[in-house]
Amino acid sequence: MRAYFNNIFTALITIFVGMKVTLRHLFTPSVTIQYPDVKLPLPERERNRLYVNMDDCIGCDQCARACPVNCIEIETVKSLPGEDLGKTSNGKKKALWVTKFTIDFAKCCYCQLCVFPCPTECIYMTDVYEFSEYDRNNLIYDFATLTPQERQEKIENFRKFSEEKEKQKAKTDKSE
Amino acid sequence: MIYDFLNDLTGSPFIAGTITALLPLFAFILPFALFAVLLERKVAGHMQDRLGPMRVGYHGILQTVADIIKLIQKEDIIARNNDKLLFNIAPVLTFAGSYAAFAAIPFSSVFLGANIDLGIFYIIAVTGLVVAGILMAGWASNNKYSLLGAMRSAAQIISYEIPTILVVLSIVMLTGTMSLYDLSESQTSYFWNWYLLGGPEFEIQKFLLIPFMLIGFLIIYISTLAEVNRTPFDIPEAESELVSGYHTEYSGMKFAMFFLAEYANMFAVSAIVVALFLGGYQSPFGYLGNLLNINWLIPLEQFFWFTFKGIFFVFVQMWLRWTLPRLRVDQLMAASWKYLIPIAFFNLLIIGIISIL
Amino acid sequence: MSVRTEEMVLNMGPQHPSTHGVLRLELTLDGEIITKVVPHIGYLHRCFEKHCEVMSYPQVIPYTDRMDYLAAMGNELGYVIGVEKLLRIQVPERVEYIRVIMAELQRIASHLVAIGTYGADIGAFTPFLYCFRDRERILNLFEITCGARLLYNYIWVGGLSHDLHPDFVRLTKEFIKEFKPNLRELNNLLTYNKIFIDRTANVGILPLETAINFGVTGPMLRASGLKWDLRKDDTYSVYNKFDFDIPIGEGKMGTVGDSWDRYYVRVLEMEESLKIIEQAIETLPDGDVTSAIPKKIKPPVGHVYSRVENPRGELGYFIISDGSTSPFRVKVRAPSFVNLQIMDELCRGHLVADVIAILGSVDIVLGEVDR
Amino acid sequence: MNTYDLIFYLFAAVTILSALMVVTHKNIVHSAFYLLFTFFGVAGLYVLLAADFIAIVQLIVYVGGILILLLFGVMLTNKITNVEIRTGTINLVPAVIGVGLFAGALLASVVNSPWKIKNPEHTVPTTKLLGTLLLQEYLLIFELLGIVLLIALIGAASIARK
Repeated sequence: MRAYFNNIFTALITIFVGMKVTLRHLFTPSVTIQYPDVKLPLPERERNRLYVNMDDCIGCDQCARACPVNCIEIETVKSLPGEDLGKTSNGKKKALWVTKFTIDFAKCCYCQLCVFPCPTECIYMTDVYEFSEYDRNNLIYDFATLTPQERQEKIENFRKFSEEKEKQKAKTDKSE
Repeated sequence: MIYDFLNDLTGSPFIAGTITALLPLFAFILPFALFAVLLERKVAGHMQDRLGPMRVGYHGILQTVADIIKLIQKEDIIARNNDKLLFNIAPVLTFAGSYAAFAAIPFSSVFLGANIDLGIFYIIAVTGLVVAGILMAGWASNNKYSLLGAMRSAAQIISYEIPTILVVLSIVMLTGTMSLYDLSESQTSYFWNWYLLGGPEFEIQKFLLIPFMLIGFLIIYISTLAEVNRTPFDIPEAESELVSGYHTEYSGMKFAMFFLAEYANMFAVSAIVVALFLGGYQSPFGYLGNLLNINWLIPLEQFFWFTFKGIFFVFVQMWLRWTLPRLRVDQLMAASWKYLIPIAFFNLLIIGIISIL
Repeated sequence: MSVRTEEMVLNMGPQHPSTHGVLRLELTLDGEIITKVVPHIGYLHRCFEKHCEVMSYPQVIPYTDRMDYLAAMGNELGYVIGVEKLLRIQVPERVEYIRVIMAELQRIASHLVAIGTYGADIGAFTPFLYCFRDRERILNLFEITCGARLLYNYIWVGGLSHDLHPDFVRLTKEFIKEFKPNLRELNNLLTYNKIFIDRTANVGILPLETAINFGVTGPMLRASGLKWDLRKDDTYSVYNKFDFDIPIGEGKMGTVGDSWDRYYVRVLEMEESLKIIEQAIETLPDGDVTSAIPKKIKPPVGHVYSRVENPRGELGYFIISDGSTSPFRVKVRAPSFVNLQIMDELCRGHLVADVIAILGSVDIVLGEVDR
Repeated sequence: MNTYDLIFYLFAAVTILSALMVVTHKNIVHSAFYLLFTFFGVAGLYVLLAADFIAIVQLIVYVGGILILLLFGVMLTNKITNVEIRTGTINLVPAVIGVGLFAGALLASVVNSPWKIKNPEHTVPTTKLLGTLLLQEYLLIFELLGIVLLIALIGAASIARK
């Protein structure tokens, strides 16, 4: 009998205690924000969409090798002896034409492993996090600055150059 | 009564009857459902430190309108193995049950669909139709979760009808009338005349009655809460167990019908509580219309007070919903059969003894 | 008089609101009483162990994050400790302290999700959001430290990816100060609620012997009454420097080892974690967090088993090295996977509604069960 | 034919048609749900007879209680559609005689009873009257019925316990 009334009593009391808590919260200001209108400031270490500063990229392929999901694809073509590709901002000499530098953000896992090995700090994470697309192919970002014709040209140039070299080599071989 | 008024106005009992029948639906249930759904979401939001709907209209006030439009547009999915006939009737039947109850709810001394002599009894009877509709929906869905939900719901509503009726009986015994109009009229326009505070008669009984009336009020509130399947008694549609119970398979307007019925029911049971214990449509502090000598103001004030009290109790239902976990099915039955019914019986007995003193 | 009844097979999941992911439970019911539970897993299988064999050692770390995605820091810690043992490197003191702080913050965050979703399973939705509100603050702390909120890749072999943010200590102290009253409020709203107690106490009682026989670990084992916590009993990192208790189930509301105990042990563990964080922050040494990170990770041939106390139990990594840059084999002993086995044992004879209560109290993360 | 008649025929049709469906339908759950409409129609007829209390009791007891119980039973049976209720016809002649006699008696009572055609405009609440009758004139029968029901209840409970 005592347990019976005790049950009723504790049930009512705990319900009232709970109701007090929720009533208090009814009048506390909300912790959420109106997202697309209001946005929270992001911390400076925010890890979101990658960005590659191609001016500094030397095409060393280290980021692609560090990537655990293979979302970075880099193709490079050696520059010809006469060509000057300029220098990176921290003084490294560029020696490769980067004909292809794509990052597939549908695959990217935002782990930041590609950022650390970069010798010129040209690949880094930005705070852009709204980049949804209707088509998955649109998520493949191409960072290479060369136009398609230029790329073709560079590849062609290098092919010709190496053929020439090959011929030269053959010639020298023959002559010897 | 509104029927007589319309009968005089139009001269045709048929038109008057039709208008009287439709009035609660268009003047009250639909606007109330629109309002209550928004209120529910807003209350939930603010209690959880959120804001609730904010996009459609100022602070989201048109959100439910948008939802209704969405629901109307939605495809009405009927699965291949559903029992098509029953599947289509069930939501209508459920809504009809809760709609019929509104015929006897006294919104004010004028706005009262039918002054049935057995008003309160009638409301309890027609809500029985809801059970049949729910069972029908659960069975016709041909889904195990729906069937379990429907079974639980039926068992729950039937068991909680008993404490409700017992408490109603104690009031009926005290007053000798079952008409909601008479009940409301007898608790004249000051709050100390409410049955919650012992009724309108100033005698020693009034003070003796107060604690037992309070118990009766708690019991009827809890059991009506269970009858409309609200937390902590929302076992039939417990989303974490039964996905959403008997309306799992419903979509579009049929789902909206269940939803509408649920909200209409919420108000109907609050209205019962208000009419029985809290003076019905009577104002707690006297009427402005009497003070200013404007007669037509009084019914409006009464309507305001009735909806205000009703919506307050709907708010309490929501408040409870966002506070409490839900019971288990056997605990639910235990709560009714072991706690509410015996206490209601004793309460009835004691009120009986006091009333013959 | 006995009535012959027909058993019903109810399929719960893989799409069900309260299976905590994509778990499928095949329930055999007699009326509403459970006679058998068969968990079907594998819907979230992502070949973690196979992936590890082709990844280099640091590349595995982002993959470990994704196992128990609610306790990514703990996963990283276990793996990293294993690789460090293989490499035989000593990490700086500061690194160890920060790892402990992170792991304990993660434990609180993880338990908040466990408790919140448990409340939501039982039907109380509001505590769920209160828990998420507090968890959000922990995630913000992680975010300022390493830039990610859920999958951090923060703890590296030999060090950490970043040092602490300058504001971290201040913000953590603020969080601890404001979290304590919130925890009290949670207790008022949910823990001591009569309905919640009725739903969970004496439900799914796990006797200690059964728990040990099934290899159950973590809060589940402790709720059954055994003081077994790897942080104390097989101490790793710098846990032996801190003073904290190991809460165990006492059967306060029902029997030792029931669902309420499992729930309550988690609540108490959050308080203990707060204690550890407070102490660690007070005595945080200075130093460089990246100094000990090896340039090339190429452990000698050998194998190691490293285990840590994750929020869900003992997380063990068995790493075999063949001397190359990628592990030969990484076997994970996932606590959720082991704990999930007990479902059938716990659920028999209970009602359908109790399956939810029991599953919630087991607190599984399907990412870890399936890996 | 006025509105009153119209409503009467409506309810009568609902009652008879749904009763027919109860008997003939192959699916027993459907049969059970048709019974709902039968009960409902009967309640409507009671209302038209100005027997308001009986009508509502009909709803509470039959729709709210008995029908739901029936539905519970029906839904939990494992053979729901195409239930063969009919058995082979045996004793055709005695059955015809019996049914014929019963129908005759029923028809005779229908024809001979003095039906009171009551004006629906003047309905008097019957609750009070019924109450006084039950608790004064027919008190003994009322109490006896109560005891019988109680015995049935206890019996059911004790059987269920075994």
